[in-house]
Amino acid sequence: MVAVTESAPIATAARTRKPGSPLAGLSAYLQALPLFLVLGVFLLLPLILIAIVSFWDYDFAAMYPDFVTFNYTETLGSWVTWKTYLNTLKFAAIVWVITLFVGFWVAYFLAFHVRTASMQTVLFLICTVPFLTSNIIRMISWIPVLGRNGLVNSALVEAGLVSAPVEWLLYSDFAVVLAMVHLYTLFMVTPIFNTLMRIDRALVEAARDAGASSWQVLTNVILPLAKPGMAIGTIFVVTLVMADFSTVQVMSGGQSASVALMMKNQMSLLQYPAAAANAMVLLVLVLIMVAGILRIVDIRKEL
Amino acid sequence: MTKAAEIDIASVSKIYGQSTAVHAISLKIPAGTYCCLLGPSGCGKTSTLRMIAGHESISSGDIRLGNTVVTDLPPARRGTAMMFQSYALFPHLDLVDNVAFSLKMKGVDKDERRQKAMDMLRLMQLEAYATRRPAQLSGGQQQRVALARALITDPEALLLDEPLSALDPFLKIRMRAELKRLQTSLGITFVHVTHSQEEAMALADLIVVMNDGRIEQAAAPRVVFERPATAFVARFMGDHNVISGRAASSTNGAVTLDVVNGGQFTAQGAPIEAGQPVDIAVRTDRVRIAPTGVPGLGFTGIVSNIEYRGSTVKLSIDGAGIEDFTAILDDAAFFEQTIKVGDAVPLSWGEADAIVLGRIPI
Amino acid sequence: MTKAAEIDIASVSKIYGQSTAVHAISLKIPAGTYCCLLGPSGCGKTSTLRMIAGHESISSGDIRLGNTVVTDLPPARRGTAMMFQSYALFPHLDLVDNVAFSLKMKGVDKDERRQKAMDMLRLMQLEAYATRRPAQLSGGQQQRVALARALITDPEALLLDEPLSALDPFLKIRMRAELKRLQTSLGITFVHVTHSQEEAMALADLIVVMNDGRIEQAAAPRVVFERPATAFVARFMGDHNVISGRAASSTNGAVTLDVVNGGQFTAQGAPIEAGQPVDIAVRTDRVRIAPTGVPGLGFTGIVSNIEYRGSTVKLSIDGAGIEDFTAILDDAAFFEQTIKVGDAVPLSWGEADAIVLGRIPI
Amino acid sequence: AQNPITLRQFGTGVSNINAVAQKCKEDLGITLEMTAMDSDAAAQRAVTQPNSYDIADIEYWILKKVYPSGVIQPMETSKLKFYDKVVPLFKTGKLLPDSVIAQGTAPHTVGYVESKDAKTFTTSETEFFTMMPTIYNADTLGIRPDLVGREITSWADIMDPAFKGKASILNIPSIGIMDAAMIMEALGNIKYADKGNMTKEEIDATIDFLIKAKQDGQFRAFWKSFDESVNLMASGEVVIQSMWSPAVAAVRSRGIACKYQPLKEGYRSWGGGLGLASHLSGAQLDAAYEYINWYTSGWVGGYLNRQGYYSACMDTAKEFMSADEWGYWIEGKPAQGDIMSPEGQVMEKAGAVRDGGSFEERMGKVACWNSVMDEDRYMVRRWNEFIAA
Amino acid sequence: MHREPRSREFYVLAIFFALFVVFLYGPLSAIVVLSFQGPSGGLTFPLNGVSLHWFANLLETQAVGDFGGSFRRSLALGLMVMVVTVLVSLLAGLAFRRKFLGATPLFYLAVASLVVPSIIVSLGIGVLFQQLGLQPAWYSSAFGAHLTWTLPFGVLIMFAVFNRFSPAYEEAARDLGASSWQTFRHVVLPMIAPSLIGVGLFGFSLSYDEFARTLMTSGTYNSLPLEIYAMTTNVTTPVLYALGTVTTLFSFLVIVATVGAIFFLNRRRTRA
Ligand SMILES: Nc1ncnc2c1ncn2[C@@H]1O[C@H](COP(=O)(O)OP(=O)(O)OP(=O)(O)O)[C@@H](O)[C@H]1O
Ligand SMILES: Nc1ncnc2c1ncn2[C@@H]1O[C@H](COP(=O)(O)OP(=O)(O)OP(=O)(O)O)[C@@H](O)[C@H]1O
Ligand SMILES: NCCCCNCCCN
Ligand SMILES: [Mg+2]
Ligand SMILES: [Mg+2]
Repeated sequence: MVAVTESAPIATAARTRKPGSPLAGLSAYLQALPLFLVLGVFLLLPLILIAIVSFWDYDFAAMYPDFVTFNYTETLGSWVTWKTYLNTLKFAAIVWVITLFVGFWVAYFLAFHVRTASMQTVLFLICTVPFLTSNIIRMISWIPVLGRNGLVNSALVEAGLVSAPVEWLLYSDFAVVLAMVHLYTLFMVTPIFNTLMRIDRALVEAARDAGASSWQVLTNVILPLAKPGMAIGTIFVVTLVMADFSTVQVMSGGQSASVALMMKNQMSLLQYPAAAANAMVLLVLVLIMVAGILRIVDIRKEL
Repeated sequence: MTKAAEIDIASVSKIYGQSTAVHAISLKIPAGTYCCLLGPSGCGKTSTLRMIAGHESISSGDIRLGNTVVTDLPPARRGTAMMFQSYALFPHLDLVDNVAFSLKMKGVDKDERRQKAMDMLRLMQLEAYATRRPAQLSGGQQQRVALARALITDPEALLLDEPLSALDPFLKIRMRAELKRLQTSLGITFVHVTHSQEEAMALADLIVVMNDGRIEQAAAPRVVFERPATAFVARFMGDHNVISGRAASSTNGAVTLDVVNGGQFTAQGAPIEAGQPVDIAVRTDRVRIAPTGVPGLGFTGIVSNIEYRGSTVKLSIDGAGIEDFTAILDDAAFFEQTIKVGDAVPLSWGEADAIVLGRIPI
Repeated sequence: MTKAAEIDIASVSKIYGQSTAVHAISLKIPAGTYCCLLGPSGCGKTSTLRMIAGHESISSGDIRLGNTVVTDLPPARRGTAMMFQSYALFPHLDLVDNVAFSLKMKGVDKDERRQKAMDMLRLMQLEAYATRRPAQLSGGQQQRVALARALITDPEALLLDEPLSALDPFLKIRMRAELKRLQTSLGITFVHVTHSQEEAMALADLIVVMNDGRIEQAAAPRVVFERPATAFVARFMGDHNVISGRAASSTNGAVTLDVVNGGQFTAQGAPIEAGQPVDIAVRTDRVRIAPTGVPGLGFTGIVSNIEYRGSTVKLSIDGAGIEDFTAILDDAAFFEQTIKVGDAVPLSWGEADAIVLGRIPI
Repeated sequence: AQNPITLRQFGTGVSNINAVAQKCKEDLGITLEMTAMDSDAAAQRAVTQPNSYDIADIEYWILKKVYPSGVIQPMETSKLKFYDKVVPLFKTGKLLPDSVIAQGTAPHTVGYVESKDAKTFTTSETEFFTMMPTIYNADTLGIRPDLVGREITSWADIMDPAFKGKASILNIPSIGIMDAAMIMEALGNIKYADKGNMTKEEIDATIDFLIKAKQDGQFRAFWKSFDESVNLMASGEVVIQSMWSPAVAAVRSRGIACKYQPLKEGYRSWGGGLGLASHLSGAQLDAAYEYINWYTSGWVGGYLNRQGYYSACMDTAKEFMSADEWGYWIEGKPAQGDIMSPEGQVMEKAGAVRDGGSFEERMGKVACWNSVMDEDRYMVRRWNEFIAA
Repeated sequence: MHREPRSREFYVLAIFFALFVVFLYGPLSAIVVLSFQGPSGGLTFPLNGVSLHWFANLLETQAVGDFGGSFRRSLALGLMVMVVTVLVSLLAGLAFRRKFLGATPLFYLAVASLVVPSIIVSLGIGVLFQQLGLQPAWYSSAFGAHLTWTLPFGVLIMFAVFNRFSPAYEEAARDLGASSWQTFRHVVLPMIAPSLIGVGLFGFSLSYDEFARTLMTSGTYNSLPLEIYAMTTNVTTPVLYALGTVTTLFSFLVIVATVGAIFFLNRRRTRA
């Protein structure tokens, strides 16, 4: 509260700033300082350190300050890295497509087909509840559903649809993707819902008036205008998938790899410089992807 | 672009949940008419227009356009085009694409539709802005784009919901003239929603005054102005004083009424049973500052407000049981005398300037 | 509540980054005046008002209120109160707390400030709504709350930025009268920004017409109307035709001018060197349909548009090198004849109805 | 007893049991704060957050990585009351004097250092013990006898095409590689010079073999934690997999047939112990010794034995077990009465005989230990390739 | 009552939405069902008897781990993160309303904070503390790690809020004699309070369930997600599912209460 007391006076002074009042110029900096300090100490500094460590040497027991590049050459020179990155990107792409599809239609339904604001709120919250429970529990809760003798297989076998349990439901890429979609779809629904709610309903009528079918309204008006929301959702989902290790580990039954899982394995075996090099490569990749998305939408404006 | 359609609205109602926004209105708008729907906020103008356009379902009744009953047709198959209040231009498309939108929906190929859209933009003198987005245009330019977008569908009727309300007064008058010119040259039916009497008067061939979901009067502007059908219309049009009282006697096409705690007035109209409530209207611009010779055609009151209007001056006067009686005087005539707020002045008007108003059954 | 302050604006400019919104304007608004700042969109009205209020820094020049130079004072210490365009009522507070806000800021204790706020609400006939939130009020009621909130600070000057623009026309006229009445009874200085000529005429003691960051004319409404200082003012006020040409000869307080590819006209005014550009103004409501006896006081043109206005009719006429010349005719006079668009009509006006306009140096 | 001292211990859930802390409080008055974590987190915690714990409860193979970083201080054997009772396996690598020392990171190879601050291990017994051993066991294949449908006798059986998509091994590189090595040798694919310290070529051969098996769909999953192995087996996802003895018991306790299958090639073994954090000194250090001495004094040993693990001080543990329990768990005898779990549930009915027989039969047939090899970095890289393949 | 007919699109989408909800809740209901296993039931189907055994067991001390302690830590950490997120985001939101040198880099730093993979942040902070010889703990390093996750959300939300916040309200307050502090306290704060509550709840729930960023930063004691994760590696009983059921039920109740409160407030507002 103290921090607010000190800096709040300037909160509103934007238009009344007078030359010669040094505090006025200072206040924005004071207000921004806590954010900068937190991010500086807990994000910037650690990242710099990781960058440094990625050039250190190590053996099976410890790491040694040095300047070696083999962490990178080993990482980038191995087909495993490439394969893992491809695999991770594959997950990201598939999960992105599915969450975008599902997220869009769910948000679209809520925004355009649910008539009252209170019903919108209720339905949206219904979607939110599962996201407030432990991710780990949510993930492992798939196992009894998808297993060889799980709910789905029992039902399928009992219904006579298959003669033997379907094996690929669990411990497979399918399972990984399913769990990720389960975990991350809300991150797509929320921003898309927000942008859809801001679309002027008159635009839809104008389009109908111009002879657009429902489908044409969707493709020519709503989709283009929903782009900012989809972009923000994409940032969330893509970065979450790129950084995921536990879902891949658990749902693939250890049969599949992701970049973060590879990093985590290296970390578990105390190979920090290798993990750091991996981290830098992953970081650069993710930042490039996000920068690409940010070129398409100016999120500062679209918020 | 010369086809026009009559619009026939038969006992149309609009019910939202529990409340009725439009009460079984009936109205015929002849082909090629410039029709203005006029009325205070919430009276059902937009609802009516949107039912014609097909953006709102019709709760009961039927609407016919030309020879087709359009009650259940989707907007695009009605032969109408709508211009939205805030224009509803597509923010993600440039002007050409905005205007070409309906052609694209129809599957017209790209070159052809861009060609046609450019022609339309040229007509609206907007070709220089063809590649701009709507946000980069002024209000007046946006309006012309909205018009272009509506007209490219070659409609039989153009429906406009407060097309001028977002413009500044300067521009409003210019755009008004442009609208009228356009309607005359296209010859199609225009239905234009407004809550400005001035706008309706300036534009309309047919003014439809609505109140509380009902039509109070539908007539030519001159009729609405000179012979307002009801007290509401007279008051709403703003150029009449409405005096309410009870009929005292009726003779010779003239009715005499008593104002509670006030004077007695005479007005032209059909006989009314004594004791019945009656409203009369007195044209504000026919009131003179002069003692009346004929009783019932004037009174003396206290000036409560003076508003300068340029070529005229508006006086508000209280007296004879009437509050806020308005007299519009020519500026020259007014400034010849020296009238101040608080002065007592004699007012009078001619026999033909006071008429009896009707009441609509509810 | 009777103190009022003169507002003295001396060479005040407002510069936003690279662009100058207000160009060194000077203006004295006498104490107790109802002053309207009038002008087209973007001309600098709001910037000027906000500099007076203290919500915008003054780039150069000084502003004095009464005897105090307020240039560097914060808003609350200037003795002004501001009413915002969309009212800016605090949505989280009920009416009493909205109105009592400034007292609370001053540390007035709860009972006393609620008492005073209730008095103020009573004055505005809003006491019944005291516990409502602003969102639960109509536009007109909100406006009165905003007024109450501003007036409770007991200001020497009340500053209003387009206070009526959000209201429907019906309400606009009522609230206009209320504002005027209030100003008269309080006796304090009002500075009211509008872009409606009608509003300014109706309300102001002093109209300040601005254009492009400069003052074109500051005078009483009648002067602005009858003797517009510049072509811009004449055009903007809308009741004059402006005819531009080059001076041919000057005699006897009358100037004769030639219109390019058109006729020759005469107007009252100081002599002007032959060949110099000159603008004259002809009052639209003084134009008659009749051949002129005196050369230079009329022409014959083609009717391009007819707009019905109730008690008057507006004709647009092209001819003699002039486009869109306007004539306002009395309805009775108009309907006696049968004039249609496309007809050629002779127009004429009196000697006193045409005046030479000035030009402001830029 | 009232003791103001608090000791913070971390480790995997295998041995970070609340009952131990409770009993410790009762017996010593020392407050033991235990944090259980998965094995990956435990390794990282040990090295990167040395101040966050007082007692490290870790495995010997990870100690090989942890100790050189200086976060663990050697303990003086003289202060360890039951040092003499420690099973010789931890001192010499031999259970019995004539046993062959198994390959891999055998506990005794990382058990001793020369001095208080030595960073390297010695090969023979000294007065400085890196960790006090507490828990160990021999792992083998677990099977679902009802579902495998045939006799299982060799590590090679896990590769039987009949079990395609129903087999599993561990996904902790240092452990999984040893499973793989056992399988490779059993299949006769290779003869390692020292499978606990493979050459790059041997690593390549092993991983390539695993990759091929994986791509052929032999494996259903790779497990990393106790529960996963239990669930895989109990749900029938897998019918044959590398398994721990208590995990087999956990499956059985649900009424599902599961066998801890002794194999002719022998077992893959592991061991864990308690290490002292470097920062410990003074009263804290004394308390830590006191705690470790209490830990090895028998009560905990009995508890661990009863779970199906083995205590490092068998003699002390024996005093805390009934004759029947001792007979069943350690001597491989048929149970006289019902065998109860430490929590008091019936684990085995009277008459049951423990799979794999007695302690000596099991621990006497250890073929290798979980290992950290010289080529650890290379091996881990290749292991990642296997997982990614 | 006059009802508008629904389009076919509505029904198709309503079914899609319903399926989505089933998808969301399906596995959760599986663990809810499984949490009612009999005493000898396992983590997978089929059910082995029906009982409340595992709920009772949840209240007892487990063989390993400490639900209670880790729950209290996560609760405390969540609350700390909540408070700091609200304060720091609010201040940053206020700062970003004006131009200042470095505003854009700081904004993108916040965005970066959102997109940098959690495990990297965790590793970085872990290594940082190690190199500095600092003691990591849930209330220091993990706290900071969580803030790098919650602050970007907070800042983005405040950005959105102030994008739509009309300065006219503040000017009106200043005009009425309010000091800057009074303007903030009596006008800005109450008006943005709902958003601040939103930021707070968001911060809390993000922190409360954060796993990856706590992994290398939690110090001696586990947070609840770490504890649950550790438990999953050792506990093979449905007590885990009982925990899942209870936490789901808990958040469901919180949401129902919130919705109820919103309805109640709306009703009162419209009646007033
Ligand atoms: N979607 C709706 N649901 C419920 N009531 C509605 C809806 N739309 C309009 N109404 C109500 O119907 C009545 C008529 O509304 P309508 O919009 O037609 O009025 P209007 O004459 O266009 O008013 P304005 O001049 O304010 O635009 C109003 O009382 C309005 O509140
Ligand atoms: N904060 C600002 N920064 C930059 N330019 C501004 C700013 N505010 C106003 N301007 C510019 O200054 C000029 C005058 O603006 P101002 O708002 O005073 O006009 P106005 O007469 O009130 O117009 P309107 O009738 O549209 O309200 C305009 O060109 C406007 O674009
Ligand atoms: N399991 C984490 C829950 C946190 C809430 N997430 C909501 C995300 C919406 N963008
Ligand atoms: Mg409307
Ligand atoms: Mg303005």
